[in-house]
Amino acid sequence: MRKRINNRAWLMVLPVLFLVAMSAVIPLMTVVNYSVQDIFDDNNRVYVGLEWFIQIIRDPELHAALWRQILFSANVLAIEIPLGILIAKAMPRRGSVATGLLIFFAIPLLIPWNVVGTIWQIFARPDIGMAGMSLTSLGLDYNYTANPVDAWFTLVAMDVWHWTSLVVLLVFSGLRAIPEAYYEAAQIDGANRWQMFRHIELPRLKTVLGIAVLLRLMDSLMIYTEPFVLTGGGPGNSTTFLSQYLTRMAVGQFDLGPAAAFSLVYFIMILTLCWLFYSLISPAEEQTER
Amino acid sequence: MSWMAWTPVTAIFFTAIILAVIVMTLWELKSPTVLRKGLLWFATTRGDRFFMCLLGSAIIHILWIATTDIEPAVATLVCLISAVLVMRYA
Amino acid sequence: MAHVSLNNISHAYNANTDSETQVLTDISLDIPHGSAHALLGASGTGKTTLLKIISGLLIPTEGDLLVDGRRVNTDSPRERNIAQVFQFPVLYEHISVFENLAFPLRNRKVPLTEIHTRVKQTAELLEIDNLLSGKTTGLSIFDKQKVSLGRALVRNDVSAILLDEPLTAVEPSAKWRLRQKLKELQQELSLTMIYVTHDQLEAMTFAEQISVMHEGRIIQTASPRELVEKPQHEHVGFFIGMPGMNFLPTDSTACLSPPKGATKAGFRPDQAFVSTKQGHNSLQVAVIDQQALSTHLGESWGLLTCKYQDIEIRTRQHLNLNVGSTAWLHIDNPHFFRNGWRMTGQAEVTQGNA
Amino acid sequence: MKQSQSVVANSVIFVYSCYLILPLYWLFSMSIQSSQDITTNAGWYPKSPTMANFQEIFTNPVWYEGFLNSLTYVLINSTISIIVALPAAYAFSRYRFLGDKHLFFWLLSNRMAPPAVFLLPFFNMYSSLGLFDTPLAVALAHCLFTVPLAVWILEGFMSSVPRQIDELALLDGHSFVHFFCRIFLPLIRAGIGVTVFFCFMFSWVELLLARTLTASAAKPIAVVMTRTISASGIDWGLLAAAGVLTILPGLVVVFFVRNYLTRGFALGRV
Repeated sequence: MRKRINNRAWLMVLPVLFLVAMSAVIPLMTVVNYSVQDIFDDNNRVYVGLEWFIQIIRDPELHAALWRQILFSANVLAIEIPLGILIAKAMPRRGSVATGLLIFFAIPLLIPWNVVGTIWQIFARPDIGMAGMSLTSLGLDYNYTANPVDAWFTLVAMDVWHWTSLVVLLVFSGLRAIPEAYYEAAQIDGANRWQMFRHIELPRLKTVLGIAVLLRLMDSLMIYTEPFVLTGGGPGNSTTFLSQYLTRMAVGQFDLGPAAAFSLVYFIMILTLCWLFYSLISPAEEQTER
Repeated sequence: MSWMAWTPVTAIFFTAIILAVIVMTLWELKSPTVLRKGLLWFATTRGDRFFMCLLGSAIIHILWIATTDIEPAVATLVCLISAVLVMRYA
Repeated sequence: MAHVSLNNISHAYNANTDSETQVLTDISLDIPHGSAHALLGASGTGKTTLLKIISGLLIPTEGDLLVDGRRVNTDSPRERNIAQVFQFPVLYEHISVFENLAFPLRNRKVPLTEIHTRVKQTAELLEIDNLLSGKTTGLSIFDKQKVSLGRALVRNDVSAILLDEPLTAVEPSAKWRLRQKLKELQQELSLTMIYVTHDQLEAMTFAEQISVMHEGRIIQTASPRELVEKPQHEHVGFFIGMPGMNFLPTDSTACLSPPKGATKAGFRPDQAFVSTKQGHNSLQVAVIDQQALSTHLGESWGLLTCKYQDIEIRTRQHLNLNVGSTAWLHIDNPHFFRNGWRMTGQAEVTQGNA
Repeated sequence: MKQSQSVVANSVIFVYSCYLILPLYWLFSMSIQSSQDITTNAGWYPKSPTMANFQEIFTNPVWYEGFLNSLTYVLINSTISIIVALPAAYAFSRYRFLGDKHLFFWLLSNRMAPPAVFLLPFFNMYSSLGLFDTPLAVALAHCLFTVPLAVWILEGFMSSVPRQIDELALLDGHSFVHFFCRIFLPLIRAGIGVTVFFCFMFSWVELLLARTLTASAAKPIAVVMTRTISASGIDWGLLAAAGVLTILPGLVVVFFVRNYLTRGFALGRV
């Protein structure tokens, strides 16, 4: 059955439109305005054209932050997605044990992001943290506040701790939606475990996996609070990601113009990535009738 | 509204985009678009192609600034040409 | 194709625990090579469980399952070579119709050229060869079920094909076409087919032998005709036929001269008629409804409903009485039942000897 | 074969559970120790447990007001998000209209915008509106990503309700408003629960915008926590205790929607 065409439906969307216009369009326009001016105060500003963009786009520090960001997002996705699938598959499909595990797994998602940072700070510190103390007592020279590699590992471990559960919940709910008959048919067709995963589960998980990757990609590209609390971007600049860099510029140094230009470039990057991904995963679904 | 820090250039820029959106809407009302499969791997509507033009222009400008010292106005020209191509063939 | 036999199979979920629930009791069944067999019963009578046991998805807690005389109880579904068509079409949506048909063959490492010829043949047989290259999404349920059937037919070594209410989801207009196709293929290729359904019409038109299931037991296995004429159990009489059998307690119908020990007398709507004349062993009834089915030479034929004491009785006859009038019910050779089971002559049918 | 498989599965679950629980255990263990003990006498378990940290939080107004502030803006945000998202989600799930797909993607793209991008304009905008340092400002700012999310999730739930129900109800002579509130909303109450859960989640865990839009009066708990660093160093015990308390509201919410959680995820579509 097709949806009816009705342009009056716009009326129902208006409240959302108004609210999001307030909180997205006007600020975005403002960012564009800032990005082409050198602002001293409200009444004292100079039009500088694309100067800030040129400065920002060619900033080597920003390039470094961008590569770190890409490396981090790739790292995190490569770990969390397969791990999430593995755990979801290992979970019992129904019953109170499954519900209990779900609640338990959801805990990290509900902790304020700065508290996540705090937890890992406490957990990983070599002087008072459980992980830190254990690694040190094993004879490893571990100190995430001084050693960039250790900091990187800690950060990835933290993100995996924080977000794998999201993938687990998504994949689990996808698995649960697969009718039992599909497994029975495959068994009768003589499929082995891998073939069942490949031909029954994976195709049916396509949508949820798409959502999982999209969400994790977006959120990992925006990561700010957790590294801010855990490492403060250090040691050196080894864990300074794009958001840290931006916030430091905007709030720390109050460089409105460059910060705005950077914001726009940053936003366009994420938008492009997500749009590409979105158009990769959605077209098949568009026309299917249900 | 002074905190929004408008400048004539950005005002023109946004007016142009809003006008373009309005024109697209009227065009759509007059002759509804058809889903079309062009050079890309997925079918697009006229609105999709318009969006791709805008996003594409932004990216072309960014890459332009990142790689060359040539006047960015040339990039704008490149964008216009590519926009026509996208609207026609994508 | 093969000969499938079940010997004294019982099954309980959660066997040997507190929550043990018996779903199948003492099922014995013999399905010879190339026959069409139906399992008929209301939902929840264990038909699907029995099917799962045959296909190997469940291992019965008791009894033996033999395929061509070989005990296969613990063989995996793959080793048994049994195919199944489900209530709803189960297809692999991300691959083409061709690949769907080839899937069971690929899993068994059949050589590529043979896969091609077999898939082609099967598709022609089912008249879906024009769909082969397309995806399965977007096909009608009728075509989808044909593809699922094709997955069963494509394997030449398959011992039996199980059909679990395969027409449920199919569009009403296509139901009979698919049933026709099934029957045709079954006869043409002399396939062993086991067809599960709750629809007696489907079972009767499809199968040579029907097993009627009730509360986890098979209460009778017989040809469609025999089921109608000689129901072994009250439930068979009640379940088969449109409408089902009428029952009267024997203690209030002594005029029917029931044999010793009989508890109920049963008769089909066409084994009785109501008229205004009193016969020597007729019962006085009140006519409460008439439903015309056809008219012949100005007389209507149809179902007549009347009431004897509190029991409603239906007969198939001339409708020449007035609703609300009092009349006489004549019963012709009723069956007698004792504790549910039919008595033959003076001897009682022994339980389980169905 | 089945047996060995479930052993593998159980050990995967067990290892992951340990990984999740250990940092939480450590946080809890820290929260019932004094700072002194933590720095000088660290061990695998608290040697002299004390409730002093929690006592400090419950008696010091800066701390518990932080909690109240956070809860206030989270509640305002969830309410606004649900109210505006319901009609919009209905429109998306029931009708096609000019530009619907673009609008939907645009809404989603707001979820993709890094909050850092909007820091400055938000600060200026809410200052000029006189909303700076109020819970309402934070609530409205968080609508930026909770509203698109709410529309997205609710649309999924609404699409799973057959459209015939709408038509039947309207044929029966119910007015649209009556139908929507009395018939339709009860049908998707699971979806509303899940939506509240997500709005709560994203508003509760966010720090950057909340910190930028508040100064003193509306300071959320997360921000209070970042200021436990005093001249004598970080008060680890107090920090851990506050951390433990910030986990509790989330636990309460997830407990209430536990049965709908997977459905919410399964129905969310891109």
